[in-house]
Amino acid sequence: MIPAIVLLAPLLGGVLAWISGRAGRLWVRIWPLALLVLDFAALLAVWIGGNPDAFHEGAYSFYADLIVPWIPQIGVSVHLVLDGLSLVLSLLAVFIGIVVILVSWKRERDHEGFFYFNITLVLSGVLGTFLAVDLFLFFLFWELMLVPTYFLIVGWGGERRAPAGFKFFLFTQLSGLVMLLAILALYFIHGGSSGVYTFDLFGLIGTPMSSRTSFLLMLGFMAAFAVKLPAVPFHSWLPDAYVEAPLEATILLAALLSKSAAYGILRFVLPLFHDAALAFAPVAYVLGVLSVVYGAVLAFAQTDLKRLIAYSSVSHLGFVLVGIFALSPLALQGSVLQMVSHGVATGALFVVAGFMERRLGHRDLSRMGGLFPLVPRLAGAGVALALVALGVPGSGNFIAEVLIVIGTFQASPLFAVLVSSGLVFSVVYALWMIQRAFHGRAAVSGSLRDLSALEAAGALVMILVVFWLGLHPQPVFDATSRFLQTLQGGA
Amino acid sequence: MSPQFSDYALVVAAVLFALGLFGVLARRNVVYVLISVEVMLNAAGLAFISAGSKLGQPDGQVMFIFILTLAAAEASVGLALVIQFYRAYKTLDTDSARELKD
Amino acid sequence: MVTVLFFVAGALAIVSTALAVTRPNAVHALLYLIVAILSLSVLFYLLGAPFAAALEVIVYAGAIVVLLLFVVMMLNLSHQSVAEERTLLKPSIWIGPGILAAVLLGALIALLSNGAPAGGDSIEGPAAVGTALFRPYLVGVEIASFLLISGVVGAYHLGRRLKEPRP
Amino acid sequence: MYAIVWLIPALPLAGFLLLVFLGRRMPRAVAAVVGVGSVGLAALATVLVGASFLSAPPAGGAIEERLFGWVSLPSLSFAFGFRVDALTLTMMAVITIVGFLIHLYSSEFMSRDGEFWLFFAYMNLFVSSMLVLVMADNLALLYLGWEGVGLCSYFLIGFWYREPEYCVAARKAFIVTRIGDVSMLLGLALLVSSFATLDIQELLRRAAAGWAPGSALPVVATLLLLGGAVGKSAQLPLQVWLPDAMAGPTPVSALIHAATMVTAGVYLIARLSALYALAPAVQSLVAIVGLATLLLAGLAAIAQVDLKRILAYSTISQIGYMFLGLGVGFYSAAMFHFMVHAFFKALLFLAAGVVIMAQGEEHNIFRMGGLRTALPAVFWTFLIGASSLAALPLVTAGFYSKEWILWGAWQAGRGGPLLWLLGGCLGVLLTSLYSFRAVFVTFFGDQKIRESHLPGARMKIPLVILAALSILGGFIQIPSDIAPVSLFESFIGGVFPKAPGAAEGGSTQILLQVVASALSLIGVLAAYVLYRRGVGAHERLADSDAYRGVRRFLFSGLGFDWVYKWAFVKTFDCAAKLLKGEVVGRAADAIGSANAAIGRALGALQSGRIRWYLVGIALGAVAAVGAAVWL
Repeated sequence: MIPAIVLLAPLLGGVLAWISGRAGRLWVRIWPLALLVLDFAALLAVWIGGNPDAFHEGAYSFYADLIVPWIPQIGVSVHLVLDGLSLVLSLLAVFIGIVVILVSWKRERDHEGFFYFNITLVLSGVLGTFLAVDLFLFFLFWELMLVPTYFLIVGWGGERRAPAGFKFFLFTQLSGLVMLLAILALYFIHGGSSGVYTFDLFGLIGTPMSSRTSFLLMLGFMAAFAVKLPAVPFHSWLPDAYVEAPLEATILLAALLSKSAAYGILRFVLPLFHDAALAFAPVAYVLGVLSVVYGAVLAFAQTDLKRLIAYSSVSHLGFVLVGIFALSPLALQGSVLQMVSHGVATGALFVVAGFMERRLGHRDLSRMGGLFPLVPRLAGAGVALALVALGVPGSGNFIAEVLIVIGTFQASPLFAVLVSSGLVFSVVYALWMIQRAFHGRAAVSGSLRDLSALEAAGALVMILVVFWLGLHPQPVFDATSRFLQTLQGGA
Repeated sequence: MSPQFSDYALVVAAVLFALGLFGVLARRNVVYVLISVEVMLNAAGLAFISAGSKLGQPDGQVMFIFILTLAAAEASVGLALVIQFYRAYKTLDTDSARELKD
Repeated sequence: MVTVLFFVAGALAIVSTALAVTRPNAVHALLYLIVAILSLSVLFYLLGAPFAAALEVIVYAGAIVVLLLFVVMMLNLSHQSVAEERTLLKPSIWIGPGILAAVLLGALIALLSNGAPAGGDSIEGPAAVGTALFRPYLVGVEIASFLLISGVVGAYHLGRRLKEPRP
Repeated sequence: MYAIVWLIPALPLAGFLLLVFLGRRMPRAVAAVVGVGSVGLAALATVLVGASFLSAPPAGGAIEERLFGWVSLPSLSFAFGFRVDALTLTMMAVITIVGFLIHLYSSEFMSRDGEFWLFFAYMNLFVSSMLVLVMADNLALLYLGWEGVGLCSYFLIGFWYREPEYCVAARKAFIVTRIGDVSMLLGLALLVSSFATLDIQELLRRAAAGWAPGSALPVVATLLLLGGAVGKSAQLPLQVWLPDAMAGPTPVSALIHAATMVTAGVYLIARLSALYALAPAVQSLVAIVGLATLLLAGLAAIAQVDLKRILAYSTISQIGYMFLGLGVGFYSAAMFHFMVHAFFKALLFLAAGVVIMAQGEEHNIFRMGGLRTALPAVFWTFLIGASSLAALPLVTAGFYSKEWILWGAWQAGRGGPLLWLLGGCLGVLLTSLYSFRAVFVTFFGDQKIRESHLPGARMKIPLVILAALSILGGFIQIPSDIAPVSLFESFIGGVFPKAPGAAEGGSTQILLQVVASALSLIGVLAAYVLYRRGVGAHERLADSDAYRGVRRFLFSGLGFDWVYKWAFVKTFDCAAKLLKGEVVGRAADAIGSANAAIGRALGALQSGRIRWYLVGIALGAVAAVGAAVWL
């Protein structure tokens, strides 16, 4: 039952928020917040007290496993599992959800009930992708993330929100359809060869097919994941969407939606198409390195703060892509850690960027400067997070990138060299951002409000989480190692 | 009777249909358009009847009856539209009614 | 005798239809149309469909064309618009549709001459048609009745005088 | 006493955390006590640990302490663990003691700065990171400290962040060293993929067992690590950041860019000396890099006019000596020079800081002069520092340390007369020339600016202590032909592989010492002739075009900055500008705009004229019938 509770709690919060939309500003926020906090507590309890071997399915073991037949005629069931990987990422998702609601606490906007409903719907979609192992269900949640995000962008976004939202929708929707085709093809191939028509991941693993078919189907899945990750050159929806979306949606996009793509590669592509993935690895390396370098160079070229962070995100996720396909234990662990750490750190960086935008009224780096003495807490948080972006020692990004480079080196020294160039470029744009925004002579006259104690505490918590991940990543490794170990043998 | 009536009747139907088409396309007055449509419907009816006669089945005539019903309904609605059209635009020129665009 | 009658009726139908779609005067056009319809009914009769011939006369000539005539007279178009219609019937306007219609005609005749399945003309009496109508085509009849009902309602609705006529 | 080892880096870290979170509200005095005190306590702890280390050496020659696990995976694990042996202890002593003196000095030097607390926060974090770097028992932790000191260096160079050019200097330092760091990370990756461990001792054991000397893998690994070392230690070809790093406050230059951080590369190579022994070609390369750097930086130092830049180039040059020592296998000599250099270079920087402060932030030595009488304490200590730097024979520590390296260059298997001639003769001559040029121009002649802001006790005490160390520090290791004192070698020598053919003595050594000493004195004399004796030769030379051209070339640091600017910075900028328009994204947008164009074309068909639609229908009918005819 636990996966279902985890999945439905935010949704319930959202529905309650929507219903109580007219009852006042407070309840609209309290309902989702309360349920997310409960959700978080439940997940933590599972992590601390749960038995990771409670359920088994082949080589895989889970904390919890829930199967309810849904459409038995075509082999669709509600199959949710909670293992270490989904647990860690679900915790990330709920944590970011709580952050998002707190960030928007004081912000007034139209149709608040619907706004929070959309946010929790996105969260449910993300949680669903993290938990579902039925491909049909997975696809459902994958698409479920899309629509509320679109509404968030178009309903509450910036000036050029309509084209940005449309572009986002089109890219992700089209690539999702390619994945649907691949899912259906896999379903029929498996049904045709074994007579059992099922969408269940564990039933589909090991479906006999020619290597050519397997490669094509994997490309179908990778299309969706490469767009959502995003990997260069499928990224062009990202800067516009990140910039035009309201702050809350940007945080969700950067921190969670991109992770669902990386998770999809780990959970579905590698087990289902192990050999094809190995054959695809050089292409994935190239895409990853392209993302790392291109994202970093473009981040440096930006003057819009949000856009800069958006491109830096592309760069960081390139590391994840390379690390996943390196398929060495170190690189895989590094990639998962990078996912979690980047989720928190980039989320926090967008929060800080949002605070700056609210205070300055714009986010144009060329009109900033010298903020450090004016708003020391805000600037301190901004500097700390920018440093995390460049992989400051002790942060989660640092250890993750070190592991990815080392792990990739074992698989392909050449691409390890290429991807590590991203570490130099990340310094260039992160320092550029720090110096444009916080250092230099003050570009703002008059006084600005520094972070309130609560805001500062929130930022501090996020920064501490990132550093905790860097200094004591072992719990994350322990939680995810069971699953990651199954990936290497070619299950 | 080696080329039978029905074969010639089909040719006549084709000619009538072409004439109707010509009228629909060439005339700009709504009334003529309606007349031309009636002509085309008639041509279709003739084609059905000659086909039915050729194949020795009553279906052709049944179809003609349906066409007739259609023509009646079309005429009544079409004429009501013509009247409204005239009231709105004070003309029967179809080209002047371009509000369909945008 | 019958053959001659057939060809005369066919020729008459074509000629009067041609006049009906080209006459500038709407009343004249409609009268040509009646002639065409009557000659068509002769064709129907000769093709062995007396019932259809009767319906053609009653419904088309008796109802539809008369309805058209009423509308034309009601709108009082007959005189002032004749000149206007002449100006509109310029070659530049009708040449395109003419070519198009001719191409279609050519294609149709080519199609007819290509492969007409053999078979003899036969006479199907009203009884056979009625049986067919109310046995296999019963659903069709019902749908046709719906169509007529909606036609009536639609005509009533559309024909109402609007409260604020548009400029 | 060994139980307190973990306190040594923890204390400055605690100081950093206190200052960064509470410093803004602390009174200045409290912030100073926290900042200086934490390093002082660390120094005290180091002395205690060192004392017990000397009195009762631990088993295996090293204290090992594992604090807590960090990463533990089946294929690789490393922890927060410390390993303190003689080499580490030497580094720790220099870091904490010199660090404490510089902190003490800063408490007065920075006292007027608005962000006094922040300065101490960064300095404490630096000391902590540097200690982690030298104490780490595995390369991952070492890399953590390595990156940490780079970060602190960045913040401290750009400490006066309101000046954009300081920020640029800071950024340049970080980026250039990061290039080296990435090379080092790749070296670690190679080591892990070969031995599946990052524990330094384990690694050295496995490498010695698993790698044949001179084979390809050790060469690549040591080359990659050398990349990290030259980045951090400002050796060729990554030396360009250090002169600009002088934008930072003077105590920062003294601590980070002279005494400690820049020698991290030396430490790294010394620490992994067993690895370098497997790659003799790379070790020779280390010597060549060191030699080239020391000559080049020495030449550049002669042309500088900014007092701090002279010292910066001299630092690069002296680290070149250390690399030379490492390269010829005289690790103890390199570490000895590191220690002595930390004393006299810190002293020189601190003294320069007083001078610059007293001259109202004037950096150009040619606008100063005559400070001998105005600032006597500073003059004498600076003179001692410069003498030590110039290796004036017998009385200075610099003489003994440099002599040892030169002896290695001459005598070691990889050395030879050429190394000695270039490195020894030319280098010594250049060093004494530029150091006494600075002394004569700054302190002699007429005073041009009235002194202001004279130093107080907290600035003078460190100067005096460091001056004493710059003299006395040399007497713990004296060549056997002068006096058989070999305390340093016996303390640290056990850590390293035996230096090849280390037999000392004989008439050759005496001859070499005499030549080097003579050259050092000739350098002083030349400086006196050129820059002191009234309208000296320097002024007359200044008129010739050739001289000016050479001077400009040397002044620019031999053109490296110019080359890099055009080769890398401009390229990167161009790439960024080119790509800024989102070339790749445009391609995706092109699909969209093509669709829109088709849509517009089709939209034009929707003229609103009913007859056009009918034409469309008719065309369709024609097409359908035509198809039926043709098929």
